[in-house]
Amino acid sequence: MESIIFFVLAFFLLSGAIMIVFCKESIYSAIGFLMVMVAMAGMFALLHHSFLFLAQILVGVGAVVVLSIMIILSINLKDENQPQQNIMPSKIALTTLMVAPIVGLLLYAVIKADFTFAPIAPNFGTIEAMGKELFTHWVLPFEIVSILLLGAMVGAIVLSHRRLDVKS
Amino acid sequence: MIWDLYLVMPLALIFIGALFLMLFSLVQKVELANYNLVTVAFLTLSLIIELIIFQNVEHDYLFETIFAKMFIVDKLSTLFNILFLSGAILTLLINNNYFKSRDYYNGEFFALLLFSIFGMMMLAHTNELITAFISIELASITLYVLVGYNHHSLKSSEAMLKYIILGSLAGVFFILGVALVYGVVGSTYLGDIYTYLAHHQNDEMTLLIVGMMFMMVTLLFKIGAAPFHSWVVDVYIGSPFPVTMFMATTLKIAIFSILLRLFLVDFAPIYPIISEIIKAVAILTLLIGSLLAISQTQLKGMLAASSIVHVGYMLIALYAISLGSSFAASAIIFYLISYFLSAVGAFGILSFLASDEEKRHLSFDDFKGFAHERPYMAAAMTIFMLSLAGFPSTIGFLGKFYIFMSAIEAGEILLAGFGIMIAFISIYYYFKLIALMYFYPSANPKKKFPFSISTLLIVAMALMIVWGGIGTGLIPFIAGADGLLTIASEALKTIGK
Amino acid sequence: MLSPDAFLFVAVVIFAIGLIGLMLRRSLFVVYLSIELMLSSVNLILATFSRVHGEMGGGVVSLLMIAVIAAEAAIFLALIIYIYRITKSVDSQSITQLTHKRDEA
Amino acid sequence: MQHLLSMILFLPLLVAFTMGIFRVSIETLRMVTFGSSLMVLLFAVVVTSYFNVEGGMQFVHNSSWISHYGINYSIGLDAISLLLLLLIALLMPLIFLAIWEEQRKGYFYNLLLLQAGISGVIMAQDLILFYLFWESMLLPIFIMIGSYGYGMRHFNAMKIIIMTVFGSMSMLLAIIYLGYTHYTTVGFWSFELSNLAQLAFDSKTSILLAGAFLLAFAIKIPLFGFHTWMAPAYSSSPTAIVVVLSAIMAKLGVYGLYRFGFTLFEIPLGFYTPYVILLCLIGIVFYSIHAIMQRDLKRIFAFSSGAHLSLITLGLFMTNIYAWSGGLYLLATHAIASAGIFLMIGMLGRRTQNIQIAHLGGIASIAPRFAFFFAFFALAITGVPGTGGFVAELLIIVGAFKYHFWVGVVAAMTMLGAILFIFWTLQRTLFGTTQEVTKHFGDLSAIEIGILTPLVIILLITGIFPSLLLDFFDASLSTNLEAFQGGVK
Amino acid sequence: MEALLSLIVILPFLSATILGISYLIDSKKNLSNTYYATIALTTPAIVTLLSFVLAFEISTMPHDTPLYAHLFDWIKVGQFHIEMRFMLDRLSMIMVGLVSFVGTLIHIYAVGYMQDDEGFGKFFAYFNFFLGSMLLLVVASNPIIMFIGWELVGLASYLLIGFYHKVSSNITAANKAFIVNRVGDFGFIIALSVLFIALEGKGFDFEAIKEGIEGLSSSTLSFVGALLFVGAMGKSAQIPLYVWLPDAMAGPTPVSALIHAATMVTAGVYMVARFGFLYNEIPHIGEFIAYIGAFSALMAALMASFERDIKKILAYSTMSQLGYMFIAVGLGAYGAGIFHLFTHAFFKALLFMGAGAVIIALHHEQDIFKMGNLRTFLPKTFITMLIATLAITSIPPFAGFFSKEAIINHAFLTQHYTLWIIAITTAFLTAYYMFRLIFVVFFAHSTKTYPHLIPLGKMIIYPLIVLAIGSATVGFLGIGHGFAHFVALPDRATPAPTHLLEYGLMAFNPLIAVGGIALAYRLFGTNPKPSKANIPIKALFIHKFYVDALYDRLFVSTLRSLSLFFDRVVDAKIIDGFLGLLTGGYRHLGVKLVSLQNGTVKTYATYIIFSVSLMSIALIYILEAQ
Repeated sequence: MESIIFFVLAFFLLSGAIMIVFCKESIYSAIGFLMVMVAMAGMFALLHHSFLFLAQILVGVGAVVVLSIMIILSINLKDENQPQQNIMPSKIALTTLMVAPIVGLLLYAVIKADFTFAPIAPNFGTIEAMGKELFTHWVLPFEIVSILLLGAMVGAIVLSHRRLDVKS
Repeated sequence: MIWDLYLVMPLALIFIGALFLMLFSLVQKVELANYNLVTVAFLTLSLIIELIIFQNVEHDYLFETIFAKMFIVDKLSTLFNILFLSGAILTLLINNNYFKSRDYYNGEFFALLLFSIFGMMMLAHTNELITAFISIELASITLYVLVGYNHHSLKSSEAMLKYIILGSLAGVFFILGVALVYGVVGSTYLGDIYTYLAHHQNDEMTLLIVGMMFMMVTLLFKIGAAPFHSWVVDVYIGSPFPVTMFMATTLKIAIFSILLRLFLVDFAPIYPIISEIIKAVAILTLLIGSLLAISQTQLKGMLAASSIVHVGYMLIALYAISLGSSFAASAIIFYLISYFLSAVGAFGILSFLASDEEKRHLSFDDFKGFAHERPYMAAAMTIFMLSLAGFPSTIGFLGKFYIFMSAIEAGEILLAGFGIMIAFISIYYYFKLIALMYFYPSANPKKKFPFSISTLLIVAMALMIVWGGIGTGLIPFIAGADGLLTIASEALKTIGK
Repeated sequence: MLSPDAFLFVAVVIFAIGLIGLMLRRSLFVVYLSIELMLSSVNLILATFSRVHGEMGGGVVSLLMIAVIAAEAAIFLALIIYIYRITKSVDSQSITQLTHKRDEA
Repeated sequence: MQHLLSMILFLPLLVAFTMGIFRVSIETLRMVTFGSSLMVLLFAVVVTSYFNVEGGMQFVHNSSWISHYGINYSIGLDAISLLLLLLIALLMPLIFLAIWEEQRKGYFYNLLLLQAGISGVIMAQDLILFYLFWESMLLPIFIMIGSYGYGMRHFNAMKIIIMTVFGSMSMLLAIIYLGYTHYTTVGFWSFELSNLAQLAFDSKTSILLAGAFLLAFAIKIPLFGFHTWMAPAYSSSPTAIVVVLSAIMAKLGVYGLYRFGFTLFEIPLGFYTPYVILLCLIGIVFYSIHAIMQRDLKRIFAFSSGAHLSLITLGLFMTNIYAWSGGLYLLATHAIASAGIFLMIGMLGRRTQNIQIAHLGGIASIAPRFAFFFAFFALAITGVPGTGGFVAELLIIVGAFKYHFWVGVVAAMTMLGAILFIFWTLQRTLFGTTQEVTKHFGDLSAIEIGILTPLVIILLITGIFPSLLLDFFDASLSTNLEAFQGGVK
Repeated sequence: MEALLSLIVILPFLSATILGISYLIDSKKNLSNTYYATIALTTPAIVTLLSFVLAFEISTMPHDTPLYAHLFDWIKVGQFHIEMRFMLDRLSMIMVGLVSFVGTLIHIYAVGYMQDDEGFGKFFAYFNFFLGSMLLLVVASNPIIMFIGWELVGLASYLLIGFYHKVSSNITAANKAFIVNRVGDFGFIIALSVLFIALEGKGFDFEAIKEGIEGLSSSTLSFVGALLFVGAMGKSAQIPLYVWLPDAMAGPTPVSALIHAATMVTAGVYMVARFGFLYNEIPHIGEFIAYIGAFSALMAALMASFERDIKKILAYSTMSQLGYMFIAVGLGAYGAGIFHLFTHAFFKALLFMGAGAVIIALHHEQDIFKMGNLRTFLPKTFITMLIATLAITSIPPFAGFFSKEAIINHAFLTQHYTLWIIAITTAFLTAYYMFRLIFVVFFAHSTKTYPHLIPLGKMIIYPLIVLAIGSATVGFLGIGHGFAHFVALPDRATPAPTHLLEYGLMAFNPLIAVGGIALAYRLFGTNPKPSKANIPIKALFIHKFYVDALYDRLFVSTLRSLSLFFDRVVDAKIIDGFLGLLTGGYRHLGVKLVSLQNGTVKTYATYIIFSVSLMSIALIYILEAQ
């Protein structure tokens, strides 16, 4: 059962990823991204990370994807504003060849490490366990992430507040 | 507890300052100079506290009960913090005129700058990989925006675009590496990793090594080592002067703080496995950097490309660490200090000139006859160039000297020879500027030396470079060549387990 | 029973697709999404390892990563809007003032 | 007494910085620099008077500089260094007199820095200190050639700096290696010459190290094959620099070989001796012939310098007492003679704005004093008896024959080499009928005669009473030679 | 006595310095010629006096105890211990006396001759300088000091030949003289060095050398002897280093008289005589010297026979007479050689001074075919020159007869018949060309008049007369080998001739000379015509055997093209080309690399990812290798 769910999710994940990269229209890419995010949430669930599943749906899908789609719609990209680019098979092959060693290395190391799942603790992945872990061990990164978000916010505001007065 | 509060003060001050500026930037009436002043005030306060901490701290975990062992305070981190803070202060003070001359600076600029500094300081303090990643992201994301701050210039925007995309790409590798390390060790604490490494065989931790390599990719990217250097020249040229200066003088140092911490202590047992890659990178960096530097037509581009070369030298020492060189780490720190001083000075003069005369593009040709127009500035610039070139009697020479010393200690005479070869080539492009300044008559009349905070600081930098190159312990309290080395080695002593 | 390798395999492939996207596409959107894709794949790896070790650390890191993804998204989206405003395009090569040839002129 | 050497070293620097900061007028600057150079000369004379001929290294001063690496501010003098120190101390006042009319302040600052750098090279006993001065003295030369020189000055300034720095960089590598070896074998850091001289290496390493040093000095000298910076640099240099280049700088290469090469690498230098001697011999012939068709006075005498320096180096490498004495003697006398000739070329250039031989001529008939001094220095360079050059060449030739017959034959060719171009040069410069540029050639002024006369007197004294000077460094030389030969055995 | 000996050398240098400094300081020409002349004349006069005093001293002492004067240690490096020490033995005494006496006369003559020249002071500074150098050469007690004098006379000769420096060809001649001399010196110094190294530790005075060479191998000695002679070739203008001598006539006539006749050119002969003890060990080198001398004598005589310039004729004749001297010293007849040197100094100086008188009287005309009938206008000059000519053509009882006859006979007696034939032929030619000169200049065109003739002063005439007396009489010193016995040089033994042979030879030589005179009279007695190069052999003589052209082609052009080759090919192409290749290549690489930085994000990203994948491959490799 889990395997079937996994394969379905993996299918969606991969096809979403491929859509992102290979679709010409930005909106299809965005839909691919949505698929990836949702499927990713499913994966979390499959891994018994219930809180992560929730956070992924809320933040990943609810905020990031929606924001992306909104922006695509708001700037109303027309075809002539899109970069005219033909994705040639030869280029795909070349790039695939380039990433192959990276993938190979990762898989080589992963297979060599030979992981197995540990038995699940009763409250694994729950909000409670997560919260406890977060606030006993991970306070510092948590704080800094908040500062990061603040900084990113300021940066985004600065960028988007710009007037367009490029001097020649 | 009080002591802990004391230790956290510098960081807290920076954060408060950032918030303060963020909020105050909404007030339209505040003059830019005042923002600058406030920022400098926060930074200086923080710097003073750091200086005091440096005298007293040995090795400490801040708020151990709350932060676990993630926040480390030792002399090394404090030293690096001192460098970032002084870099930021110098950037702001030297560019005082520049800010006034450009209308696009406002309060947020300073807020972002403080956020960036905060990220770097955090990076120096961190004892945990995820915190390190987030700190790098914090420092970088704010820096991206700073790079594109000049919205009059397409170049600035282009630089930002490139920096964001490539920086994010590189950042992904770091977190990938962290994930792999976590997969093996089950923890991201550096201490745990070290313990794990001490008790396991090499073939059990292939994934850990792979993770380390991916983390290395990001760090190499951020310091601008070849073959991840391609952004450096474009971004340096595209950024506004203060940002270029800030980047050159702080971010690189920040990355080295984590590099040293990782490879000197925590990853030390498995570092030799990938050290050959570091060697290749070092050679490539030196070669490509010098090739780029000799063919640059813009002064800023030359300085950018030459900064790649300087990274190459430090990578030599980093490589030497893996071979057990005991001087290499202090050589890196010394080199960082020397590069810091020289780069602050060189970029400082550029931005001072850029603020002074709008029409200057600061290409090489703009420096023709500079010595006859502004003899003191030219003398200072000469000193900076000499220091960057590693000419004796400047601090840059000693920096290179220690680097080569560490390479030879590691038994890598050919590598040291190669480094010296590159140093020789660098003579050409640095002396080209000196030649331009002195060899041509000046089209403009001789100008008076403008006494301002910028110029005084530039002159002070020049003096410090010379003092750092020849200074002895004769004059107390002013660290000469000897004192700086003492500081570096003291700082390194405190990071051990 | 699923093995962790399956999850890791999927994550690695997604990571690779992200890399390919970066190399292949000029559209800033796709570039942005590719990076998000890679970050997400790392997230999956972290979650998997958390499960492998049976402790929550990895999960927490994943959680923090989601926040980082959000921060990246903020900056990226602001950038896209900004670039679009300047050039009326989301092409990553729409501004090319920093090439060497340009400098020499 | 103890700080006399430091005063010689730092007085010019101090003057330069003080004058620079206070932005003094050109008149003050000129007076003060001249005064300081006289002070240095005075100090040098005092040092000489307290110098003990038998005493080896003297006036040693040693204080810690970079304690981590055992790098010391360590200075001292032996007879040979003192000789060079006296030369530079003597020449600087003359140079300052020669540029008395100069309006550009940069001249004075750079020359002061140059003097300090050269004095430092001469005195340094610590290799890092030596390297520091060795490189530092290039900078004023670079700036002066580029700023105040002639012809393709930018390119030539760059060429000299690139080529010489290439050599010194290789030397730096060797220095670092030496220091590190000292650390690993003896247990503490030191770059002190006397300490490093104790080290022992396997033959391959020591040959490489010696080669690195040799490269630096070969370029500076310059030996044949490393010489292409020489003629351009000379022809582009302003008078003051060309005097220093030929009279002092080039000699420092030989001095470096003597002081560092022979102290550190007795045996490996033996490996290079045949090659170096070959290069020297080629140089003697090559430079002399090369000079024949040069059209520019400075270039002609540049090649003449090259030939003589080859001869000096030859003398050094033959390691017998005749050749060594002769080499060092030639070092001193050629310095004086070439300083004289280049000062005169400077005076000539100031009058005619043209030092192309084709445009000169007839000077002797309207400016007999100029002609006399010019011919005197030119002849002194050819080694006419009665001038010091003859004694030196004689000793070197004798030493060369002691070394090997054929080496001696080629060394003796110096006698022919110099005359090939110098007499032709004299003919075209001084004699014949006047031309456009020499039509209104003014004879030497009193100051100019005052500049040149000391040089003439020194040359004559060294030529007629060579024992005076030879005895001065004979003791040092014999000791070193014995030590060296002992080391080789 | 020692002080006097030192003074002999020091005084001329001192006066040269005073004169030189006076001349240089006196830029406004305030000092009169009298001032210069006084200083200039006093010095050689005193020196002559001193030399006579010393000569008296010496001649009373046994011949193997020379007089020494030690001034100071010149060099003391290792075994190379050279003292500035003077030695006066009979040989050097003869030379000192000769040089100072003839020198004084020429000084006097020169005061008259140079009266109107603006470089009057300078001239005498050089002249005294020359005198000092020559005396240094002569009295040196070791070869190194001798070499110093040797070089300095070369320098003085250079300065004096180039005295009229406004004419470039004069300077060329001076350069030629110096350079050719230096070529000889090159041999000399090699010889000295080899000798020193061979004798290292035994001292380097002439006496020490004499002691030391006993132990040396014959090959070393031959080498040394041959190379010493190369030095002599240069200084004494023998084949092949004679080319400078005719050109050296560019100098003022007193210079020619002093340097290129009486003194400097004989230095070679003197040196060989000085090293007689060495050459006695290696007679084959001596024969070589003799042959070189013989051929030089013949060749010079041939060239003189076709020359038109009065001074050059005399120059060739000098070379020819020097050839005789070398025949003598080469064959070991040092006394005969020095005796000819002695007599030659008188008549050759006289000839030159007479020629100078003619030249000055005729407004610097030197072509003999533009003269004629001068005996009526310049009677004193004519008579003195005739005496000198008779002396050189060895008509008894004039000086040359005794000295030359001794040499020719010596060649015959030692059975060197080839040499003898050459010497006889040369004697015939000598008579021919010398009387050709006399006939053309003083007899021919008996109707020719000279309305603008410059009268000759006493300063010019009196020295001529003194020398004429000398030329006529000094030969008697040689009767019965008296002279040779007096100098006491280590002559090699000669077989004693039978009386018949001796008288026969004695009569034969003047007969040959008379034959030459007759031929000269027949061709030039009344209506002289310059020879034309109508047959090849004549062209060869007129063009001086094309040696100058040959040297020019062989050395000058070669060196020039070599120099250009070094400049344009070795330096510019090979060395700088190589460096340029390195630097240019590096820069080119840099430009290539910059063009890879094409500024697009996608490319940059590709670089990064590609690099990562390369690193991955490397890592896989490393991990597998473990």
